[in-house]
Amino acid sequence: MGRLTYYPGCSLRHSAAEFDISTRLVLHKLGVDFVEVPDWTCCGSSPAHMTDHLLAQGLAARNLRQAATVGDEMVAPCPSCYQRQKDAELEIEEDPGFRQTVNEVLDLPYEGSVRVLTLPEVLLEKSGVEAIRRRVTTDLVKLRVVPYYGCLLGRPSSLTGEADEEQPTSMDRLLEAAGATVQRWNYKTECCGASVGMPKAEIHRRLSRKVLDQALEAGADAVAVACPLCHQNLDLRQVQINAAFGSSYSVPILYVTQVLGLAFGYSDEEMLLHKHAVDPRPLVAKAIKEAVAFREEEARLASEHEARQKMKEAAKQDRARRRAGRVPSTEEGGAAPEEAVPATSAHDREEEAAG
Amino acid sequence: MRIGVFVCHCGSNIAGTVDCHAIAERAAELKDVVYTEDVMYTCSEPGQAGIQRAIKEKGLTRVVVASCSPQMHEVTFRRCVEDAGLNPHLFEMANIREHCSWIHDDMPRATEKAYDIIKMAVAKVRTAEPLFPNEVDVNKDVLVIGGGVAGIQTALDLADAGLQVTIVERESTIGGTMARLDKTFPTIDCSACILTPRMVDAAHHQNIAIMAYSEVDRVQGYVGNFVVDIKRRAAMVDWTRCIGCELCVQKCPAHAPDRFNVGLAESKAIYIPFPQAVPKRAVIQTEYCRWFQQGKCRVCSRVCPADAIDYEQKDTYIQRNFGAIVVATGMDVFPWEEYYPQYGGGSIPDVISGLQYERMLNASGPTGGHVHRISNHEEPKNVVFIQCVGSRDESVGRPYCSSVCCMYTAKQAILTRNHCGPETNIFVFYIDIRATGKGYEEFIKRAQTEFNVNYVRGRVSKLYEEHGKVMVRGMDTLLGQQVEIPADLVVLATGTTSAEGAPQLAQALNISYDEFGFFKESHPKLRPVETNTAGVFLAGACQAPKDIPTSVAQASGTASKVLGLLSKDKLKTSPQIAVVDQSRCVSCWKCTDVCPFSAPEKQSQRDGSQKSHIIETVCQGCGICVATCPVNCISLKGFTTDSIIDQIEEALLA
Amino acid sequence: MIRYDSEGAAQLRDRMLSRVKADVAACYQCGNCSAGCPAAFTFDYAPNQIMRMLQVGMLDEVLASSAVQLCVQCLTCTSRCPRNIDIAGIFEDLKTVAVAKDVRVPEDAATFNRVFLENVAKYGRLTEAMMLLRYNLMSKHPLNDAELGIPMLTKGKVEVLPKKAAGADEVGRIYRKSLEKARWEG
Amino acid sequence: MTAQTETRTRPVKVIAIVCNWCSYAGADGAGTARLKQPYNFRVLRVPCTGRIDPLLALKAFQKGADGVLISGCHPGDCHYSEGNYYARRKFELLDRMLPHLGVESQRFKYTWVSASEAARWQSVITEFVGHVQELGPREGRAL
Repeated sequence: MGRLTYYPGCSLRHSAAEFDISTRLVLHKLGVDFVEVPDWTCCGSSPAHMTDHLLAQGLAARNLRQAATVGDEMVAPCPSCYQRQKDAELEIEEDPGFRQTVNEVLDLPYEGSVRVLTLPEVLLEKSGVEAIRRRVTTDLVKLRVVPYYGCLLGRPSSLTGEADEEQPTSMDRLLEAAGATVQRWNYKTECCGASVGMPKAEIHRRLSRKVLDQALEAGADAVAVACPLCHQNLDLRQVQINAAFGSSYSVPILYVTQVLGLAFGYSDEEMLLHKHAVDPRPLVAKAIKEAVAFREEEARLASEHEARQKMKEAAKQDRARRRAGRVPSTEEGGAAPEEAVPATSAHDREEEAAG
Repeated sequence: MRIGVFVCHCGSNIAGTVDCHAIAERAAELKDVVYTEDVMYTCSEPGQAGIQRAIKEKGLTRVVVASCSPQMHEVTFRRCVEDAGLNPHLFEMANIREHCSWIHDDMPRATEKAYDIIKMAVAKVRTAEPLFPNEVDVNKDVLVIGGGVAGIQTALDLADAGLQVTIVERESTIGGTMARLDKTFPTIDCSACILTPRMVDAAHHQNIAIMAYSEVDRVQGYVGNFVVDIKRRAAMVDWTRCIGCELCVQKCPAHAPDRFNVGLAESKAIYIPFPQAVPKRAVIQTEYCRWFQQGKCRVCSRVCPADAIDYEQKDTYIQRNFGAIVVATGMDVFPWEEYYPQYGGGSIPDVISGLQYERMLNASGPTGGHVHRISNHEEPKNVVFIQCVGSRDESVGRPYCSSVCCMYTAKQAILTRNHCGPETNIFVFYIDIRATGKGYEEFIKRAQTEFNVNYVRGRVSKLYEEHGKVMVRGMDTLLGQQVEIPADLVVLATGTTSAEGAPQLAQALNISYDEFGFFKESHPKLRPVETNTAGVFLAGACQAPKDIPTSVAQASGTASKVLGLLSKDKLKTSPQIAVVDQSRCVSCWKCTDVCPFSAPEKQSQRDGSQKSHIIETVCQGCGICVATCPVNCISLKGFTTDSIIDQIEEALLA
Repeated sequence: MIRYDSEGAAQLRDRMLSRVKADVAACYQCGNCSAGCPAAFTFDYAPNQIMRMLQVGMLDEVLASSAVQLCVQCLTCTSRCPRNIDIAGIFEDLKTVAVAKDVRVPEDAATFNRVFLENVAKYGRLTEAMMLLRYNLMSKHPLNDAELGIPMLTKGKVEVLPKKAAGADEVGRIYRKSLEKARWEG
Repeated sequence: MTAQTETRTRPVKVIAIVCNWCSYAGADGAGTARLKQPYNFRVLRVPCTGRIDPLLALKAFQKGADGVLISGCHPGDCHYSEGNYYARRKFELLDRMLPHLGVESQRFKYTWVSASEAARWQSVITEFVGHVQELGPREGRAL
């Protein structure tokens, strides 16, 4: 027991396969051991919990039960799946009576206590910022991203382990550890329209557009997400947004695990970048190229600076030597406070003298 | 022994759930009880007269009144029986209101419980002994902690009445929050014009000593005889020499955030908060000073014409005696940045607190009274005020109303109109407008009509930057519509919170405070300026958020209470104190170890041995020594072990 | 003009207290929930108005409103409520009430939920393509996501032939048992 | 109903010994706010929890109490500076000793309720009386 189980969920099997693959590769690279939940089924999000409470908890509890056969923790990268299963976990843990009610609709009862975790939680807890930093091989300093948490990665903070609902930081820390340049922005936790986007397209178009707009305003080249639904609304539906508003957004939307994977040296193909509607490959290639040039320039400046410092040091020693030859040492005590008087005061005095 | 029991109906407060008549009749069966009666209102004049009549006519030697909490009327009834010739400690109260009728619905069960409570009181009064108070001399000097407008007012009132007053102020100048305000509502008169003369009066008054940059460190003693240790913080400037010429401030090369201007401007490491400071003395903020941080500079020392700079200065402690203490430590502004990330948490430059805006409006403030955006210094076109930031908000742990924000926002909105002219749009997001003071509602109306301030009913959910503006996403609940305003400047009506360190001060003074750090008055209606510790009084916003008129009114009320206390030359001490049976004392001195007041002393006996003796005027009657004495030779008058056991027995008797 | 239904209001309040641990009586109508709601622009009633309607017992009107159905469950309202009321939780519960009571909810949302859940009940896992197709056919605007379908197909994001997952039969049973229970108890 | 089941189900008797400054005032506040509480407890007022000899609690059990609650000021808030600290030391010892005397330790509780915590008083007393009621009346008072 004690193993971490992995619940991909329906979206990661197909429409968000790149999230699935990149997550598995990144966890593997970081040495985080995991096993897929055997015979997992859909968590029911979101129609189930808006239809019937018991249905929702029953669907989630089945997966918890399946996970309990091989482990005692479960990571669900998709925040919707996470939220459903976490909610069931908590209600079943807190209320033995409810566990019984749920077990009545299951074929086999769930008697375990599996702890459900978010993907950022797993990456930060089981691996950590330092471990990530150590494995970075590709410099992404010129990839300017904004972390987009959406609704469910930050809220409610009691569930997700974020210190603040309005300013979650887990993705920021992961992206910074991967070496990307993280821009500060205002839309970390604003909604993209979620699955209501399907029945009411107007909502997601307007909300997702605003997210893209704010990302660009913040100076980002790409948006990093950790939610298949957010990805679908922002990436796949970017054409719809452009069609509806006559805009011409072309903002690559990357999964946070893809950014980590790229930093770890995985190729575009391995990270399935070609699966995105807005092709991020040109941007990634450009960022990597710029980073190389930037580091070269940085090294050049540093060596120049060092050379200048050396020259200064040499000149100073030279002066000191010459002075030691000429000036008696007693006067040095009087000179020291002079040096301490700041430039402004010295300047004032000069002016007075001039006047 | 002849005990009389009086059961109070308290109108329907008790009689609504307790059958007062029945228990009065039943109480007559209790041992030693010779007279019972149920009365509509025992505390009323006829009620008290009835008790006195019964004492005389029925020859009562002890009295029990079953009514409300002793904290409400114990004093009243003790005086009543005393006037009828009984010792006031041969009286006991049975609390059948707060502890019975008000917390129950079922009459038979509540009645049964009330009867038990009466039985316990009868058992207690049966073992009671007459007690007689001692008298102690009273020190007539008063300590006022906090030199804001409330502290100044109390100090002036007391000093005018002839008492010696010491104001201890934590900052380097008195003046408090009011000194930072630009104008005051609802008159829009200049805050400094009202306050600074009072500050100067306090400074020049022959009966007032101001100890600025000082803190109360420890309080010992009791009413009439407090012993207070005061810490004088090291200012690194010898204030006996400093003349407040500000030359050091001008020449100091090290910059520091200007606390007086709430970070809107920079000040220097050597600091005088504002030109009218009282006392006007410089302080080195060592965390910013080059000499203290880097070991270089000493510019202030060189330029000071009075040779006042003293880098070696240390905190000093002095001890003073006082007869009464007035706490007037005021309030702080709610630290909104920590609690409202949805408003940018302090990262959006054009979102400022109400107090910052106050400084911006002020002609001698950092912008010279010019209203402009922090980000680009342009005059704002859209100014948005958001009320209830840190008030009425349980999600940030502040469920209470800060009581001043509605009015100061209206004032600031009016001043914005004056400063920026008719072109500027002014919006105020509010939930409710609380304008209960004299002339306040009229003031709000003027803001809405005369000054064309657009009041929007609703709260703001989020502030964020977009295209150089601060986007305000709010709700107009009256229209049922979401609204978005591209604002240039957003002013948060930041609420009030208790002053930093308030709980620590309360603990030093042994006074109660609520979960938010506001000090608790003795009774919300009847004893609003007293505390539960005799001789310690409250004035101003340290008790609850208050505006200036209310603070000043309360401060004068407090002064009158202090004068009442100190008009006597001697004070009677409570006779409910501990007493040692020296014949059984084994001289282990455990009592001297545990007593918080050093009341037990070693008293030499004729045989040369030493036994414990409790100094009557020092003992506060807590009884810690009683429970600690290994041979049970100490007893607490009024709360003897026998009387407690008797009560337990009565309560448990079927 | 309306008449207040005090009894209905009390029942509603109790329901929300026991099911969601949220007290609708605590709402003081500041409007913060509405101000921050990303979907409110499509609602017939703003969230704070729904809260008010609950306070006075207007359950039928609430259930018939588009607001309850169009709530995206982003939890912004809950997270910022100054009285710590779980407004999103209330909305979620109201959705289930609407389903249980068979109240006519906007066709789009009802269809979407039904198609989704039936798909899951059949295959155990959601087969997105089948679901989208059926949904768009049933909601009578088959071209709604046409622009979407093409990139999905070309990007290899769709499973063309759905397969039944190993636990599918149990999921079908969970679906039927829960709804049956709800129907009996509702 | 037999006599025996009657004893087992009769309401328990709880003695609450509280300090004058904090918990008594807190209970007063609960009354003023009309916060409903159980019937079967009786309040005894002393100046300070520091005055309460643990033997008084034992005495209460001996005299037939089914539960004893002691409540004073919060740590640091004692009207007499440190009475509640002395009380805490004594009652922690008593707490450990009670089971050896045949009294379940759940029948005794030492807590703090400040003068402003009316609601806390209500929940403390309601929960405590509830727990004692769950245990039922004490039978065969060995103590």
